Amino acid sequence: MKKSSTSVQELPGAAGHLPHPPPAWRPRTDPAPLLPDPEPYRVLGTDAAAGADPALLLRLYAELVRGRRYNTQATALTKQGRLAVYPSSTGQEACQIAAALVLREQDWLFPSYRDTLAAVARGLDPVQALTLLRGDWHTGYDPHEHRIAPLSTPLATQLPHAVGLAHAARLKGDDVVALALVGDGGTSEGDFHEALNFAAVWRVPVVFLVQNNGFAISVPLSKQSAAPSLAHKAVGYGMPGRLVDGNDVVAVHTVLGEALARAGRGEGPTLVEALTYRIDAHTNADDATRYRAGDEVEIWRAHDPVRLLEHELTARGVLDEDGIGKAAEAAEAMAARLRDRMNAEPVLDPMDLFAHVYAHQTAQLREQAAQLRAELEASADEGSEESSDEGSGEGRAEGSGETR
Amino acid sequence: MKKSSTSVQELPGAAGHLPHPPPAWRPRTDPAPLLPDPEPYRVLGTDAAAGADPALLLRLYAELVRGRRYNTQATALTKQGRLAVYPSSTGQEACQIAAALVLREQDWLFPSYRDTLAAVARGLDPVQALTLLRGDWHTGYDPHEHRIAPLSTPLATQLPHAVGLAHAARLKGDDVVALALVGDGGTSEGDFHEALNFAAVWRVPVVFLVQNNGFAISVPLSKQSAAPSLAHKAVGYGMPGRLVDGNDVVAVHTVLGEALARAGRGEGPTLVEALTYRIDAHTNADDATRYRAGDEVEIWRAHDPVRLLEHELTARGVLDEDGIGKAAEAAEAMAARLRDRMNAEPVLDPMDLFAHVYAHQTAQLREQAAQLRAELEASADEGSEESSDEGSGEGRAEGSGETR
Amino acid sequence: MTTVAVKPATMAEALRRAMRDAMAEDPSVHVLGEDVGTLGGVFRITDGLAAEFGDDRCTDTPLAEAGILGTAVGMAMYGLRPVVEMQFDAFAYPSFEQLISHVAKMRNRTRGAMPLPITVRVPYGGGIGGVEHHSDSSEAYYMATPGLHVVTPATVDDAYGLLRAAIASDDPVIFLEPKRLYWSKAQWSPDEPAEVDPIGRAVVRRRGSSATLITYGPSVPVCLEAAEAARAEGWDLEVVDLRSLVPFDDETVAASVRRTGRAVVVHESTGFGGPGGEIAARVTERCFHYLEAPVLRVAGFDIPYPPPMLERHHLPGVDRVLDAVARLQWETES
Amino acid sequence: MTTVAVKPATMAEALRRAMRDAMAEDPSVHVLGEDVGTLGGVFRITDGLAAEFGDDRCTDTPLAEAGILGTAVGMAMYGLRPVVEMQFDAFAYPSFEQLISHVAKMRNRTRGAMPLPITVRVPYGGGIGGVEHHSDSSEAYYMATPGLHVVTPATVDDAYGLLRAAIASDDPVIFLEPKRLYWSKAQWSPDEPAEVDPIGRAVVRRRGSSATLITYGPSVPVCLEAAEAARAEGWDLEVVDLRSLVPFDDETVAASVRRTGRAVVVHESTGFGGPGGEIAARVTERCFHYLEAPVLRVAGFDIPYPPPMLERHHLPGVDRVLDAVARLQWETES
Ligand SMILES: Cc1ncc(C[n+]2csc(CCOP(=O)(O)OP(=O)(O)O)c2C)c(N)n1
Ligand SMILES: Cc1ncc(C[n+]2csc(CCOP(=O)(O)OP(=O)(O)O)c2C)c(N)n1
Ligand SMILES: [Mg+2]
Ligand SMILES: [Mg+2]
Repeated sequence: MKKSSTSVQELPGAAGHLPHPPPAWRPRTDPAPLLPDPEPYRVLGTDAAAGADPALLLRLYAELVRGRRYNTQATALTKQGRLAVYPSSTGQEACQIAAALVLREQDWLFPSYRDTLAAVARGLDPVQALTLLRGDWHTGYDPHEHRIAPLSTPLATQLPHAVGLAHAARLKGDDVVALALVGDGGTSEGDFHEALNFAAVWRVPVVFLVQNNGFAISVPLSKQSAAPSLAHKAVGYGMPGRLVDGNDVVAVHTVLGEALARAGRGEGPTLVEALTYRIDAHTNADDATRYRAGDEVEIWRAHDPVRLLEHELTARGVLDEDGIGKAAEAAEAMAARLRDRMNAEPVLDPMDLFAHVYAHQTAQLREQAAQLRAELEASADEGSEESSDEGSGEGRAEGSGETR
Repeated sequence: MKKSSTSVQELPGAAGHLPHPPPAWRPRTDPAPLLPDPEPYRVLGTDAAAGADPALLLRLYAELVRGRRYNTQATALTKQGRLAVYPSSTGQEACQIAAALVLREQDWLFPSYRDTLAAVARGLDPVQALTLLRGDWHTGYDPHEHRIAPLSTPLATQLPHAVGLAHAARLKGDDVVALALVGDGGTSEGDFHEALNFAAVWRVPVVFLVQNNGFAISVPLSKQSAAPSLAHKAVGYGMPGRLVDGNDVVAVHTVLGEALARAGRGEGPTLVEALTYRIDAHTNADDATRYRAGDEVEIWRAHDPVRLLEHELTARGVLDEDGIGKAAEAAEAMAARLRDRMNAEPVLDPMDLFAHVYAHQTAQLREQAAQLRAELEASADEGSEESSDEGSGEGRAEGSGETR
Repeated sequence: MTTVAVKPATMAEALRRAMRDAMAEDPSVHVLGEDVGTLGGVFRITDGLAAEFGDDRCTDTPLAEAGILGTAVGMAMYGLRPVVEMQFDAFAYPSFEQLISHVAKMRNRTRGAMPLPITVRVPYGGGIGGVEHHSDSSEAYYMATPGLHVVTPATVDDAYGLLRAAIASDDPVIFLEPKRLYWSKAQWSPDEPAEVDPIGRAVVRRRGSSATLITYGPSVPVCLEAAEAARAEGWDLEVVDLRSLVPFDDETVAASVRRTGRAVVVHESTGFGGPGGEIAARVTERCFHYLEAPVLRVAGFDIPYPPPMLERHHLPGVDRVLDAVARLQWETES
Repeated sequence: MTTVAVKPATMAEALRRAMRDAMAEDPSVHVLGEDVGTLGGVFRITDGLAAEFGDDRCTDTPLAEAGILGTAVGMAMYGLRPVVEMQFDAFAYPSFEQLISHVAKMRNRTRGAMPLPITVRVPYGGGIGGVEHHSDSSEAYYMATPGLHVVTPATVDDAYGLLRAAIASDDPVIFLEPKRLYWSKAQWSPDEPAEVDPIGRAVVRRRGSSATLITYGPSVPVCLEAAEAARAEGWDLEVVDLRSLVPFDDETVAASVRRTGRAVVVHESTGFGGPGGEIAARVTERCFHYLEAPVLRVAGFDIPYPPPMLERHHLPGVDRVLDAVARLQWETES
């Protein structure tokens, strides 16, 4: 609404072109505070660890253990044909758990396809979280219930959504922050750029967490970006970039917590890059040996997020064998429940195909629904409906269903 | 092809999770050399001016004067209905001229719709450069002739083209650099992001010049970006960013020259932000008083690119009244020629509509061409073809044709 | 409700008024896009909205169409009703991934839990002397995307009514604005605007008995003119203005064609793969035994949109419509 | 040339071989896309190309589809022949601005001075149990964009021949690969591959006299199966595999329909606004007086592509094709 007359700097005299720098558009903010530290922030194994709240650490530990078990269980379910595909977050549990636990009730999480664990740790029923990957529906839950946006498969497209939601909440005067997750590969998409720019220009209460796990399917980071770090991208939008050890759950929790608090204070968005590693293949269908050397995995295993915290807790005497055992038991129970529930055949209604295309079914969809209903009735009469194998699964083979 | 085992840093011992930072993905390059200087680079009015080659300065001066006259002439042509629309580069001539003159014969220029002057200064026939804006065809020239890509209207889309062309040239072993122009508004598009990222990852010999003229139609820079400067975006791609006084033709020429040389040496791309100002409205059809205060324009007029260089040259005694007059005369002659040629009715062949859709006309297009031919013959028989006013121009009014 | 004709108003004014009234009635309606605020849009359709409702309700965005639409998705997720302006048809293309993969699908993906009441206003079509990329007719892309409603007004009244209906809709609506009709005028009272028409209803603009012209948006005035001219040839043409491409009003269209026995689909979009194929096919499916001749199509040629000086050769005009009518096999008539 | 059947080969192998042979013959052919290098693509279609020709000829790109296609445009401007792989149908959408505004138009914009011989390979369609956004049929978008060629193979032979033709074409070609046929097999000799077919020719896959099934890509095997099943009902169906959606082979299609007098268009893409409307309309325009019944369409429903466990209800199968054939008004026959 206001006409622009912003940063133009008055010149001493109209005639004096010469000794003056160009009148406007000079650097408006100091880049220094936006630059990430050269070393990723760490807590575990540093002096900062001493200051951490033991209750929080124990909670994080229990969740990490459950999270790891969730990952192995979901992977097992693919082998039993109970999931169409599973993109594991094994090795990235610190990011997943910290992201889930750092959020307040009213905040929103914007996950990608790899982030079902974060959704589950935030309180979502794992069966609902896995609906997409089981294949009975797309989004298996009401996003409003736990304030978790649908798992996003088209890369980086969820980032502008997070910006828009947090922007809307602020316009309505609500104290809500959005946390959006994206992978290292996703940072190359135009949507990443546009989302961060909108967020910074409008000072939207949103935090972007890049889980840099080193790979986008087979493509290593070195073919994805030449930036000093992905966190350095923040500078180009005028927001601070933070670099954190993504396997150090306490560090991720702390950095995200600070960023969320900053956002909540109206100071705008932050870009956080968590350095982590995708221990498993891209999904169960992928063959990672085609593109990476095994020793890399071993090196990262030595920096395992669960073990890192366990070491800290046992060294401090906060956790003992008994506690470790209890955590493992709880995780095992969760896995058993999950396995049982996923083994139950989901109840499907083919008519759902037409139920939610529009608020009001169009005449055309009513016709098509009637057609399918008639077909189903006819085949039920023949008693052949359930055994029909036409279509689905046909042509599955190497490579198919590999990505998601 | 090679399996990744890149930046992973060996850990001292497999068991030792603790005191170690995360094993990989740490900052790979030092961001410091990538950061632009806080002050835009200037030559005129500084000590550096003394070192500049007088012959180059005189050449730049003559081109600036011609360029300014070209802008006023083209704007006049819109009033006479000889151009459908003209997006003037008045005030930005230093960028246009420096970009054109700094390129070598074999290099490529990727202009946007506002950059016809750069194309003309590179040697393109101004009538051909203005074809798009006159409306008789889209691109009025063979891009290969002067190695000037078609003027790009969809914002920032020309940037990946520049990257691809320069990449291809390098793959073929040719010593070719591409210079791509984009506006401050265009930097917000996803294509900007993707192009710069590809360029940096592949170390493509390309230079990106952002003419930051403060506005994207009505939207001021402050609503476009919160970055310290647009040049700071370079850091996020791992390429150097340079900030330059965009009204100081010598400074722009120098900075672009260095960036092009760097690219030519195989050291990769550079992002250059030139600080300048759009003195005229967005196009002749735009009304800039709706969104900007007049004093801003006056302040920038005092930093006029033509006058800045003129002052330098006269102060150094390289240019006198006579020289100024001669430059003005040459510019006037160019303008008169342009006016005359643009006053001639362009010769149009409606059958061209079908000539270049595909290499080989499809059966369908042959049918459609025959239909149009028959219609044209029928209306020629009625003698009404030339006076037909059906369609074109209909409904023109305020706002229409405003942007391009 | 009958409208009280106070003074001639343009379609542009009716559109502006529709947004204004929607914003005044419903605080969740937000307008966003490039230059929509201070400038009031390059076609001035949002003129005055920022002044009346503030920058937060009518917002100049950064220049990034995927970002604009993606941000609107997020706003809609939180309960707002965003009205997005795409500056020109071709500049909506960067937003297609957001449109196809999210806007059109979100309600379905979430079993109705997350509807997206977004209106995307797209000025479309040619005839205004625009340079390349400023005159595309992109409706085929939207029509082929289930989950979207696609509407386009041809009159000042409908501009108001349909835009109100689009903004009120709980589903995403692509609102196609025929650029060359922006300054078309009609007697129209902004103080007593026409009732909000439900989306999905075609309207017979002219009654006739010889053949039906099926059309929409910028081609409606062309068809009405053609129908007038056809009287000289002895043809009494019916003109159906579809208004809503999705959902499609099969009932109105089929009823007309059954009555007349002949039909021509007229639009400016390219013919091959354009809307006319779908329309002709579904009319034929429903009216086969009533048809005296195949449903013909008059459309833009299958070429990229021409430069300003040649566009009149591309745009379907009265003569081409009459030519097609003449080819409706009148000789076979009893 | 007759092919010597050496061993059963998959469509995936034929596609790979087509690229390999093109790259070996012409150093200007470059393959680029996500994961096409080291991994050989998620469907392994580019397997071995980087090993044989090096990273510069078969290149893993950053993850950005507009960037990939835009870069390919620049490469083509400099005389290369880029072959772009889009990883899945829906992930081509981010590149639509580059595709519509540049790839399709560049030759025209420059009066032929700057042709863009780019092949865009798009795995498309469903039936492989893919989660959302992995099974779209996007051909309607491409068909509605003048300046593109759009082809899709249904057989192993055509996979090789059409891809060679696409890469050799001086125009941009959208090469749609039916995902669920990747692993379909045929006797095929990679050492003596079939001649390169010119783009734009449909082929009659099965001769018949009762009615014509017009189809392409993943629905060709469905139609052939339906034709076999139809024999039991006393129908002798002709099956036309379009192969090329643009340019469209009106001649072959119309000749068939004139002969049989009845036609059904079958495709997996959604019906409304999908390719079937265009096909049915143009067949009707050309064959009206030969038709005993309206041209019917069997297509995917007008819904977002369903989740894996429900996709079989969406995909047009043999039964739906036969149902449509049964509705071709046989009773009216003399
Ligand atoms: C727009 C888009 N393009 C391509 C894909 C296919 N795809 C799925 S996952 C993936 C790699 C993603 O890498 P990254 O962002 O690093 O996330 P990660 O898988 O490592 O968690 C690709 C290319 C997609 N889902 N969306
Ligand atoms: C993709 C796209 N979106 C929108 C437009 C409409 N448009 C034309 S010029 C312009 C402003 C461009 O601003 P900037 O990049 O700063 O360049 P300048 O006009 O200042 O040279 C806009 C929004 C366009 N041409 N392309
Ligand atoms: Mg990754
Ligand atoms: Mg600008």
